[in-house]
Amino acid sequence: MLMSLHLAVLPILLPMIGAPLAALLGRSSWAWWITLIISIGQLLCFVAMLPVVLGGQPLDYSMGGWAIPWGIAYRVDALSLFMGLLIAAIAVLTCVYAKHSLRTDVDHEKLPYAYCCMQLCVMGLLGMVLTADIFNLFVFLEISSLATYGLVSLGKDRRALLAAFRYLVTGTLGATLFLIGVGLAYTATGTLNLEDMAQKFATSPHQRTIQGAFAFIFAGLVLKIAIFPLHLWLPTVYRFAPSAVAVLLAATATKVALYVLVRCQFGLFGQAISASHYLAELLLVGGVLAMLYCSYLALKEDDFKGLLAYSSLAHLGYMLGGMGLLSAKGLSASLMQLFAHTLAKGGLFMLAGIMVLSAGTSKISQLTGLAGRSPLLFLALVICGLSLVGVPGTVGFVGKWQLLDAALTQGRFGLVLAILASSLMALAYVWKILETAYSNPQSNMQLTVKPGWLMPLSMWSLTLGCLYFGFFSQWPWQLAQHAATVLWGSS
Amino acid sequence: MIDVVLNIVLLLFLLTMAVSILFIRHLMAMAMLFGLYSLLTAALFLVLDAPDVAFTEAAVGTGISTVLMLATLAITGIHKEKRPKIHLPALLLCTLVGGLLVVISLDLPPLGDEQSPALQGVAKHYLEKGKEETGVPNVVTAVLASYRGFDTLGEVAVIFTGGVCVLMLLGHWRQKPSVKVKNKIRITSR
Amino acid sequence: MESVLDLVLGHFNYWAVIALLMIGLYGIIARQNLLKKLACLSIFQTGVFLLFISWGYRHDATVPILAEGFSRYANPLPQVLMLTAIVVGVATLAVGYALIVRIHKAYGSIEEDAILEKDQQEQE
Amino acid sequence: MSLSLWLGIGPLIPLLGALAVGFLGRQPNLRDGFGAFTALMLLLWSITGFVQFNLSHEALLWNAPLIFASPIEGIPLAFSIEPLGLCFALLASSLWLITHLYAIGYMRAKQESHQTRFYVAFCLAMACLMGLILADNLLTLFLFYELLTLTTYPLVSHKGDEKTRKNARLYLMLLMGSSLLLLLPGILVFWQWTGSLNFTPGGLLDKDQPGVALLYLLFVLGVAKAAVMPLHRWLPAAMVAPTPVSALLHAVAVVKAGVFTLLKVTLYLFGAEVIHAQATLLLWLPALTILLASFVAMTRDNLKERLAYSTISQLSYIVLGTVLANSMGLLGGALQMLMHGMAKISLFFVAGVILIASGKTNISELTGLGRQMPLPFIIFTLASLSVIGLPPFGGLWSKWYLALGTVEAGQYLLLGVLMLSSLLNIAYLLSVPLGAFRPSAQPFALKKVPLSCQVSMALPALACILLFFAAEPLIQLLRPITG
Repeated sequence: MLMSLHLAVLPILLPMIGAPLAALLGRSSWAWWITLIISIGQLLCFVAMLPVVLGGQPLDYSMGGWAIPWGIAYRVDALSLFMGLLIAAIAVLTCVYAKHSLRTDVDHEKLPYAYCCMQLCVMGLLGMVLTADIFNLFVFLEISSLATYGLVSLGKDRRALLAAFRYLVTGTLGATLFLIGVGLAYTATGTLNLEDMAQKFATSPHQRTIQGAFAFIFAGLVLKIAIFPLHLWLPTVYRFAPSAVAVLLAATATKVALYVLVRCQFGLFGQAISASHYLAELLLVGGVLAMLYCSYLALKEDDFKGLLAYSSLAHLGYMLGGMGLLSAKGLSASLMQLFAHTLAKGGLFMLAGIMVLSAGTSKISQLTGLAGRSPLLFLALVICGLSLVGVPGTVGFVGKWQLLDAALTQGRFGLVLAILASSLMALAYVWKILETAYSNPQSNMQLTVKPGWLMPLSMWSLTLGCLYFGFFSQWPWQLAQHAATVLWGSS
Repeated sequence: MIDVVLNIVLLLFLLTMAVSILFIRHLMAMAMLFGLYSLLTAALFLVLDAPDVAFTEAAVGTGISTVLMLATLAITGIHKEKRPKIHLPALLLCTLVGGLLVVISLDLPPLGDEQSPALQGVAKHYLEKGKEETGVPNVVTAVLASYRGFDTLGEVAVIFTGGVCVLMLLGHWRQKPSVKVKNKIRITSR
Repeated sequence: MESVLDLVLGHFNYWAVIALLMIGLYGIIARQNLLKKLACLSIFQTGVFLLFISWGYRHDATVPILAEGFSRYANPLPQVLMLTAIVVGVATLAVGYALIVRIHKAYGSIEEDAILEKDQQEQE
Repeated sequence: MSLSLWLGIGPLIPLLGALAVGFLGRQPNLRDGFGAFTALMLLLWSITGFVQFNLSHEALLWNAPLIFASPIEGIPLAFSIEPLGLCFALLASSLWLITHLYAIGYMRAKQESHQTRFYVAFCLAMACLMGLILADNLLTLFLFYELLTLTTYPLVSHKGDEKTRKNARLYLMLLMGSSLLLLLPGILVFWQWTGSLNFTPGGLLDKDQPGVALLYLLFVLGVAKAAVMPLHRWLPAAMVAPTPVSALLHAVAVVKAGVFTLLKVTLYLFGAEVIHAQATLLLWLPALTILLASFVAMTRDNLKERLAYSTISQLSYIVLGTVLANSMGLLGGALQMLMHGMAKISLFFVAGVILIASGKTNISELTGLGRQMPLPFIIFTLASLSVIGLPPFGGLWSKWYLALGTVEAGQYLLLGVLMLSSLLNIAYLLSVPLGAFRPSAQPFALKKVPLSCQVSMALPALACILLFFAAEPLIQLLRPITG
């Protein structure tokens, strides 16, 4: 009973114990076990909250027993549960993956600290998802960001350092812009609790301030999400970070920033932004540009991880497009797309890590003959790649279908065309990899290092997830719909 | 009235400092100016009735931050910046964002305004009930430690994270020859 | 005339802070020296702190420590928030400095364009 | 056997076959033997279906689809069977057995590499084809349509050299690109209009629904497997594949999957009447394709490429019949699916045998070869006559009903197109054996042709004659659905 009361904060409190333990015990194997146990614990928390939240009642928790809005409150509704489940599951898989992956990327003595940072990063992300207090959200944003700066800098290549530095500057700039927005919103309402704020927006005399608040929160988050054209920091970060870290970032970090944007735009400012139709157009145009231009960049890229990074940017465009439709259907399609992309991109980044480890290169042009040497790896590449394109039978198709359906329902033919064109380019760049891997080896590519069994295990769980949810998608789709109606009900 | 004058004077100083920091090319001098800048900020906080923030800024901003910057300079040993060029897009962006902010600021309640919603909201409760509910006369402390204690826990987590990151980056790790790394990979492949 | 003066006096804080913010922003984007970038980032952050504290200011009031004989206090909440934000900012700066030290070790320079040039050369 | 069991087994047979073939890769004899066994089982499966469900085809089992997944709310993935699919399944499975026998001889005689991969991909392609045939709704069909493209890619790019890879890329990009860019939005729009994608006799659309022709155009072009110009380029490109692949997949399975899709969409989603009333203008697309492809075929010297263009032309007959959408036209189209498949596979087999024996691929180099090895060219002649549509070959019936269809619709110009095309057929097909039987100066150095190739080459050509006399039961089977 006591446990069930504290379920909402447990995912945050667990790593607060686990992270220092992992760092202090000083043995990498212990640190790994701690991290694994903590992340499984977090996942179980979310699973345990599932029936309560799906029952229709959000789970509220007041820190220190102070009533809303005096204290900090936590709130788990369908949307936060959706994100939380996804992040916690990815965290478990990344942790499993990291055991071998990090060991080859990072010096032995630094490993406990790396695991500690991984826990902190996930803690920050979950905190952002669970909290109902906008300043608290900023604090957790900074925790996860700081941890990622450290993790990215662990990359083997020295270019990782500059990538981490640029990420730090951009990230901090984004967070500070967000903070300005928080301040403006506070001056207009006098409160920090999200729900309280949303109510006070309606009656506040300072409407221009509120619009300004949204503008700054939006700008800060756009930097964090890396929406085109503010995406420049992202590709190098994904390329040079240690493989396990790249997985974590690609699958969760930008998505959580997107979640915050969704939460703020629809949950918080929904009523206050009278000019929201301009905003919708902005999101749509931004999304379309991101889809087309970043897909084009991905086509030109020869580095596997770099290509995946650009493809991530293009897929963010899909999600933005869905948000820009300003409807429950569009939003749930966006969330479904987010789910699909997390599975596929997570799997692909894991695969990239295995490839870098065993083939010693991430250049696509040097992958010739992969299919012959390692047919299973190739099969996973095919499945995740096709999910990225949106071929039926994969979860990517489900996401794309819902998005297209929503866009067509609202007569947004431009968006439909852009999605289709971008899928075509996705097919081209995915096929560029597949074809190279499939063709007969000209150079003698050597797979000297075996990746062990933990790395393939986690990669395959995501890959099979792509397939499974491609055939049976009720579960995530219903949750996504539920989440979307939560926000649309409140605005 | 003296508040207002002091306030304006300090702000003008602050602006001068910021401009000098931007344009001075000697990095050591920049670090010094940076320390002064922080100190001025702390003074400004004091003028604006925020002693707790002023203390923290003086200790953390002026103290630790400047020391860290000097230490970085000492390690890198680079004391002179290359001649910078004028960055036109950045200038344009700054004008744009700045203009936007000025427009927004006109809608803001003026400094010290009694009617500002910020004073009516949660803050009112803290001032009126804070002592009664927490027993601490310093409302800032009361809010920090009690009402928003969880933020403070998060703050501790931030410091911890920063510490771990710095340790990872700068700790005296044994430098390993690349051969050993290969050995390690072999062990894992078994 | 009176009202213009009021407007200027009432908003001068905001405008000065906005100028600070823009100086910081310009430096972050335009300066190639990494240390300079961080310093400008710090200016930017400090600007935001000032903004918050200004929002909490109240005429003819005193510091928010409850005492006999005073009834008007400054808004404590922005101060609390900024206490947290200052610490967060310094933690970020510390990580940034550590990164600069490492970058200097790896490249021998802390000018961004010089570093990128070295990477280019290495690739060729 | 219960229906759902039968439905489930269909795609499973080749799927399990693929697994087994993959595992037996190190023992070529066992592997090939097992492949043949799989093909035989599939043939038995389709015959069972024919016998069991042919008798009760009025109710035609629409009520009992086998649902196996539900990716999207309201559209499950499900299998069911109807007469058209039954005919196609029978055709494909019987030809698979023959092709497999042919392939064993061909691949060994040419000493091709990666044979296991080849057979595995072949089995997988057949499994996808079975899934496509049994699809109960458009989404299921779309799924297997895409999978069929993917599984045939390794077969097309089998040789692995630069030219092959380039062609295979074109193959994939055109097929998948068109389906993602045209077919998918078509499906979506249909879904928006009707809220259902289930194949239903009589179709789902209202008769006066506006914009039908435009949507139908998306389908005609989007199903690029039907190779209607201008999206036909993939078919000649796919001819870089080994001959058995060109024969079964690119003369029968893949291309017929395309027209099969169109037929099903027309019959069961749009409704023949709606198409008949609204899409008359679209008739010129296949009509032009028929003529243009025939002209191009005449200019091609490479035998397989000429056959490919001939296929493009002949496929458009089926599309023509489909778009005509009157009972005669539809019947003609459905029959053409079978008749052309039988004849064309024979032609490709002959091309393969010529390649094995003499190493020649160009028609101009074949002069005199017919005197040294008459059998292949005799078979080529027989099959050509069936394609042209002369008695006593099965091809006559399809042409006959198509012609009736144009007359019924009052499109006499189209009738002229059909006649002209038949003349062109004669020119570009019969010129091959005619040239080969002319005397030549130098004798050819011939290699031995495996017996399995010779037999399997002859069988479909003989079947064409059989079909001329036994077309009646087929027509009876197809009548109820074509109206």
